[in-house]
Parts: sequence; C-alpha cells; structure tokens
Amino acid sequence: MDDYALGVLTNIGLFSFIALSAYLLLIAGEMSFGQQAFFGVGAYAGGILTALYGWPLPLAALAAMALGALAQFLVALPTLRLRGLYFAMATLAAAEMARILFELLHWRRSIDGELAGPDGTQGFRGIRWIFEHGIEPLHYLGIVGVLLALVLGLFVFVERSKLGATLRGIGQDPELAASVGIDVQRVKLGLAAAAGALAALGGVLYAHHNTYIEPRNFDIMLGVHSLAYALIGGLGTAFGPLLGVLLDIGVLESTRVFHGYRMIVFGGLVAVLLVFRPRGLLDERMVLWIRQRFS
Amino acid sequence: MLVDFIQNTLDGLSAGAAYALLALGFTLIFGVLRRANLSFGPAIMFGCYAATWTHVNFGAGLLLLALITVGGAVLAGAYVERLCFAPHRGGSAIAAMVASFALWMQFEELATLVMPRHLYAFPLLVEGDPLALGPFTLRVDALVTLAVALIACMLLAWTLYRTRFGLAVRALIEQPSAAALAGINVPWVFVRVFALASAIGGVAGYLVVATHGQITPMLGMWATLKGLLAMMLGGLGSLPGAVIGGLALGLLEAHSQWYLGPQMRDLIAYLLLFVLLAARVPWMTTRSAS
Amino acid sequence: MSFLSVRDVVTAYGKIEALKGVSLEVAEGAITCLLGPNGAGKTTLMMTIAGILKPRRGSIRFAGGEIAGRAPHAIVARGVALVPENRLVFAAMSVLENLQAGAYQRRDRNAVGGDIERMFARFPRLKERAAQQAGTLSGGEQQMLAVARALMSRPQLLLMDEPSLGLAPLVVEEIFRIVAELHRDGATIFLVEQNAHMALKVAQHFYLMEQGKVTFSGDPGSLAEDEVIQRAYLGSAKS
Amino acid sequence: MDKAALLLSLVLAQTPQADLRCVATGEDFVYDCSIMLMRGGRPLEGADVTVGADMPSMPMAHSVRPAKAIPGTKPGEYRARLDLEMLGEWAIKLRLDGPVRDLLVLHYEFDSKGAKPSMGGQKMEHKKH
Repeated sequence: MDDYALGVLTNIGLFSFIALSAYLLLIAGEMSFGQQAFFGVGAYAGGILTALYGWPLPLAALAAMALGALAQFLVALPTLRLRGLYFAMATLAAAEMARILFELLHWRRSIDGELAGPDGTQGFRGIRWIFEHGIEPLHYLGIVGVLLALVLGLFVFVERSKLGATLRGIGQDPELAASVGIDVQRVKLGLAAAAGALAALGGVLYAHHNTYIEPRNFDIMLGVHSLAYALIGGLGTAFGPLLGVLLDIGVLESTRVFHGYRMIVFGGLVAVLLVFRPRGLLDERMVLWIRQRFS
Repeated sequence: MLVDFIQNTLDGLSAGAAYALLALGFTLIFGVLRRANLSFGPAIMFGCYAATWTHVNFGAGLLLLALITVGGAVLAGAYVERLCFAPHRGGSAIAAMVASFALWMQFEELATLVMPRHLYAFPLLVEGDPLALGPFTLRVDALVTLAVALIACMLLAWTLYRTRFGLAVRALIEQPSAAALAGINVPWVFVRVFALASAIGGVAGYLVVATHGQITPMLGMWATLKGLLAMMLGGLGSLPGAVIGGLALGLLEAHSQWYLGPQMRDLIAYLLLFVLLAARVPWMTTRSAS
Repeated sequence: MSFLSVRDVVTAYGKIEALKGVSLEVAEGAITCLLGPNGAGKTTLMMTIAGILKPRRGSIRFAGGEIAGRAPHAIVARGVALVPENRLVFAAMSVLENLQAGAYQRRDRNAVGGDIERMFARFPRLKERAAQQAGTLSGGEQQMLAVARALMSRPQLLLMDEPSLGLAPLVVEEIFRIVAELHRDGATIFLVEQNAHMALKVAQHFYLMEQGKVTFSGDPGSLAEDEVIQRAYLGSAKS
Repeated sequence: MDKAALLLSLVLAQTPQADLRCVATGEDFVYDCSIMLMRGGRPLEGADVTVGADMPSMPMAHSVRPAKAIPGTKPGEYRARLDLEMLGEWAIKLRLDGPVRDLLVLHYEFDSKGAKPSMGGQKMEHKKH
C-alpha cells in the first residue's frame, strides 16, 4: 500500500471519530454545529502534552479525552434546555470562541534548543511523537483502526442495550421520555461528555498524524462536514457516519474521477439523496430490513 | 475619547446596516420556513462572483454590476429553495439544513473553478478620500450603505405591511396552517419569499464587496455567519428584531475592535450570543425553532 | 341532495390510522353536526376535508368535484372554508388584517370592503376592535374573528371545528346563535362539537364518530339525547 | 530571544528545516518545485522525500496526491512536480524517510507564477476595516 492510500485511510478513520460524535448527539435529537471545537481541544491538549512535556501518546490521549469531555459538558450545562436551531447556534458560538482562543494561545517552551508549542495564528508545529518513536504510517493506521473498531463496538453494544433505546426515545420525543421517568437532562449531559471525549480522541490522533495544527483547522467547515457525514450515512446505526465519511473521502476524494469538481458532484448528490432519504442511507428502516434479512 | 466613541459608532452603524440587511433576508426565510438556510451567504457570494466575472471580462458599470449581483443571488436562492427546502416542507429540519450546506459546497467550488484566484478586485462604490467633518471622517461608501439599507428597509416594510403578498407572508410567519386555510398558496409564497430574501442579501453583498473593493470565496461563510449572528441577537423570526440585531452587532464589533482588537471583536460577539442563549432571554427563545 | 360527500376516507399519522374508512354526507343549506369523544378523529376529518392532511385512501367530493388530496388553497378556491380548532387567529395582526387575509383569494376589492362592513355589522365587537391586535381579544371575540375570517372567502360550505372550545357558557350560546343565524341566511355548515346538547339544538342531521369510524347517523330526536350525549362523550364501548 | 540566538537555534536544530521554491509550468495549477533540506546547519542528503498538499481549512478532506521528489543538482536539493486543485494558500507537507523520518508542514501562497511563503496560519479575513 502506498503512502497516499495510507493517508486517505487514516483520514477516513480520523474523520469518523468526529462524525460519530455528531451522530451521538443527533440520535438524541440534538444538532451540534460545534463538534470541531472538541476535536480541536483534543488536538491541542494532546499535542502540548507529548511535544512540550514529553508525555507518552496513550496517556496524553486519555488526558485529552478527559478534557474534551469536560469542555463539552461545561458547554452543555447551560445550553441543553435549548432546542433545534437555538442549541445549534449556542454550540457554534462556543466553537467559534474556542477557535479564537486557539488563536490567542501562545504556549511556547524551549525543547532541545528550539521553541516549540502553540503560537497563536502561526499554528503549532512539531507534534512529532510518532516519528520520535519510530511508528510507521501503516502502524499508525492500525492504531487508528483498532481504536475506531473499539468505539464502534461500544456503540453497537450501547445501541442494543436499554440505554440505546432511551437515547432514541429522547431523540424522538423528549417530553414522552421525561414522562416515563427518564431524567432527560442528566442523560443528555452524559451524552455531551461522551461526544466531547470522542471528538477529542479524533483530534489528538489527527494532531499526531499531521504533526502540525492551526486554529482554522477547527472552523465551522469541519463541524458541518461531520454533521453531514452522519446524516447522509444514516441515523439508523453507528456504521452510518462511517459510510458517510467513506463515500466522500474514500470514494470521491481518492478516486479523483471528479478532480476539481468533487464538491459540486458531492454537494448535488447529498442534496438529492436527502430528498429521498432524509435520515440517510442507513436509516432506521434500512437497518431493520438488513437485520431481518441476515438474522 | 468621545471623538473615538462617536467615530466608532458611525462606523459601526454603517457595518451594522449591511448586517441588518443580511439578518432581514435570513429572518424572512426562517420566519416562513422555520428552517435555517446555510446557503444564504453562499448564494449571495454566487451573485457577487457573477458580477465580478462580468466586470473582469466585460468591464461593466456599477449599476449593472449591482443588478447582476442581485439577479445572481435570486437565481441561486431559487435553486436552493427547489433542491433543499421545497422537498422537506413539513419534513426534517436537519435534512433541509444539511442539504443547504451541501449546496454551499457547490457554490464555493463553482466560484473557485470559474475564478481560481483567491482574491479578485471589485470596483469600488466610491473612489477618493473620505469626507472630513470636524474631527470625524465620513466614508462616502458607508453613507451610501446606510442610505441604501434604509431605503431597502422602507421598501420591505411597505411590501410587508401594504401589499397582498406582505399580508400572506406575515400570516404565514404567524400561523402556517391558518394561512393555508385562508386560501394562501403556501408553496408559491415560499418561492417568492426566497427570491425576496436573496435579493435583499444580494444588495447587502454588493454593498459589502463594493465598499471593500475585493472578493474572496470566504464571502459566503462570512455572510452566513454574520446573518445568523445578527438574526439570533435580534430574536429569531422577528423582522424589526433583525434590524436591531444587525445594528447592535455592527456597533458591538466597531467598539470592541477599537478597544480590544479584531480577535476580541469576534470573541465578544460570540460570547454575547452564547450568554444570551444560555440565559434564555425572553426575546430570543420565545419562538419555536424547528 | 348531497353537497359534500365523504367516501371511505383513511387518514394516517405514520402507521396509526386516525380515520379508518369514514363515509358521510352533508346536505346543502343544512347544519350537519359531527359528535364524538376526544380522539375519535373528528379534527383529523376536518383537516383532511380542508386539505391540510392528505388522505391515504378514499374520495371527498364537493359540489360534484373531487377535492381529496388537493392543496388547501385550491379547496378554498372551490368554496370550502374551515374555522380551525383553537381558532388560530393571526395574533400579531390587526382584526381588520385578519379579515383581509380571509379574503386573500378574492380580487374584487370593493366587494371585499362591503363584506368587511357586513362582518362588522354582524359582529359589532370586532368593529370596535378593528385596529387592535387579534391576540389581545378575548376567547369569544377570537372565535368570532375566526368565523368572520372564514366567511370572508364567501364559502359555499363552512366547516367549524369545536367553536365552543374553552368558552364561557354565555359566549357559547352567542356562538350558537350566530351559527343558527348563518344557517337562516342560507349557509351550509358542517360542525364538529363536543357540546352535544347545543349542537343537537341547531343541527338538522348528525353523525356519531368513535375511534376513526362513523358509528351512528340520524336526525336529532332519532336517538334519545342522553344516549347521544353518553356516546359522544364516552364512546359506546364503555356504555 | 534576540535574532542571533534564534539563528543559532536554527543552525543547531536537529529537526530538519526546509525551504521551497515553485514555478508554474503553464499548465493549470501545476508547479515545478525545488526543495532545500537542511539539518543541523548542513544540507540533508539522501532523504526519501514525498511532497503532498492540504487545504488549510479542510486538511482531512482536501488533499493532493503526494508526489515523490527526486534529488536535484545541489546538495540537499530535491525536485518534485505538484498538481494542485486551485490557487491560494496550501499547506505543503514534506514527508521524509531514509536517514531522517519526519513530516514538515509549510504554508505557501500559490499564484499564477509560482509560490511564496505565507505566514502560516494567518486567517484570511474577508473584511478589513
């Protein structure tokens, strides 16, 4: 496998984490325009810990996830009672604030005689942990793949459990869910923290894959793309967001059939697809049909 | 100090006038559809690029460029309505919004395909030095922006409060099913509202690019974000609120930029929105959003 | 003769059928009344006739033409107007503008002006509040406004969905006086009511609906009133 | 930190430093690029260099198929042909294998003639007051 294919596959994996975090909120009925912020929090936190303080990547990733969970929990606390566009706008406002804070973040330390660390709009260079530890691109893809498989396994497990039914119940009718004794706010807060951790995991892996991050990596484009991937892939199963990422990056971007026209083709396809399947390709009905077919 | 304050207020009002127009366009669409149209700004960008293309290839005059901008924005708006909103009427709000995002991607790529340079010059609305008025400088293009925005608001008010179409729009904003029962052809009103909103947005877009003398594909995202922000600040779905929200955003930005710099300017605008939403101030969260 | 004819109409919300094959007739110039307990599907039927909901199956013929599944504005153009449940007046618009909205499809400006005057004559309290926002009116006044707004399209058939809902007894009597008056002036009215007692007083014919089906049809007096009331409130299953 | 110290740190740095020069070929968005690699103040030779490019605002979704660079005439020089999708700012990614393994990210602004360094990460403001 050549470097390019490895890069594309790794990007698909990285994007899947943030698409899954958008999906997690969508099935509970909340639309976030701000998942890019927690992806960014993970990227910056992980990068600072490995590049400036010499933490090993696994430990840094755990810390970054905890920080991402905390960040989204804190954003969710005052905004979870908002519905629809109000919630979306509140998350967008939070994410744009985060991006501007990244622009203001100067955290420079001298490492081996060189200044390293986040330098505002100049970005954060030299997150080189995987190079310093001799991890080959193929190995890194393996790491991303295994982590993604673990996350997907967790999703499948949760969706088949009572908690999964509760989440979908809240998404369909929060009043009804509350009336049968579900503490909707508490469940949603937990969900927000999980979504934040997931996005942060994607972010920390991205930062180390790319060695370089900068504030505008984490603007609204990333957030809305992840929302779009979750929706076109389908809201019926956690494999939906993965399918969405695969369709865009895996098929359209990498085959380069539509070199230079890709977004025109992709944009049109998405709009037309949503006319016929407003909850995506793998929506609840499709998932049910597949289950009946193959069980 | 006082001079700075007044100067900033003047600058803020003219920027706010453009924001107010963007917010009005957004609010018209949101009011009747209860859907946010993420492609609102990109449709305006499409109109501006159509004008830039004409300017680069044929060197058309200011008035013609304005007409092309508005015409292009209306055309793009109609395309968005047909593909993203007409099919999802009464259906999924999220699907409609994501579909409008998908078309945003199309507009951006189309712009960079036809005009690959990142930045193009756009003919200035007014050449020459700003007017000096005692200690204050008044930019002529800022005055033009204010005047055009004022006229546009008056025309819109007249349309909404004095015409049959306006009656239908207001009825639809308030009680969609009662409006249908009163015999209003709802889908047709939607199409016309989209055209009207895009035209207002086109006017705003033209004023902005002709004031700054340049255009980039970022205009689409910029217009969508500023329009959304001003609309939310003024209270979702209220037309007078949109004007107030736009002016308030302009003033807030002008003052915070002067005292705190450009990054803080954006930070403060988003912080204010976040705090107001979290506090659920009554004028912002009374209307049901999707 | 039958003016409105509903045949085997099925309307569903997702998988749940709210109307399971409803058939009924409304005669020209008469008041026909539809009674039934909450959740029987009465409002669903009204919304289906008015075109807000699309029937899954069945036919709705009005004055000889098929209207099932047509857009609401097209049905208004045929001469059917609905006074919706909960009135749904345009609260931020003035009383006068509400009336103008009711005449939206009419191009005869002078005649519309004349009709507004006639509405003000029939509902003097609306005239007093012509410039006031409709949202500031009392419940009874809003109901009158909703009726007047529907009449502004000069309908041949007036559908009324629970006009007495949430109103004080004296106001309910006034509303029914107006219904009787409209009938005397030649209007055809199809009325959904919870207040069976009042409805049976004005109606020439009535239907009972339970769980999405018509279960009884007759003239007032063909069934003992307390039996009708019993079934209209509670349904026959429980009696 | 004063200028001399900064210079010293660059000379002593063990992480590779890169400089890029690109000339438009005449074909749309295709550039011939020459890369100078330095390490510890000396030309870095014998590296296996792959050149890719990302769009700064969507690094995971818009990237260009990387090209292998071939050694140039001068020590530390490598040459590659880049096929971009549009003009404007690109984050150029140099992947090094061989004696040194690393990934360097540089920001360049591409126009119809060639490329010049852009101060990486500067936000392209649509509006200037």
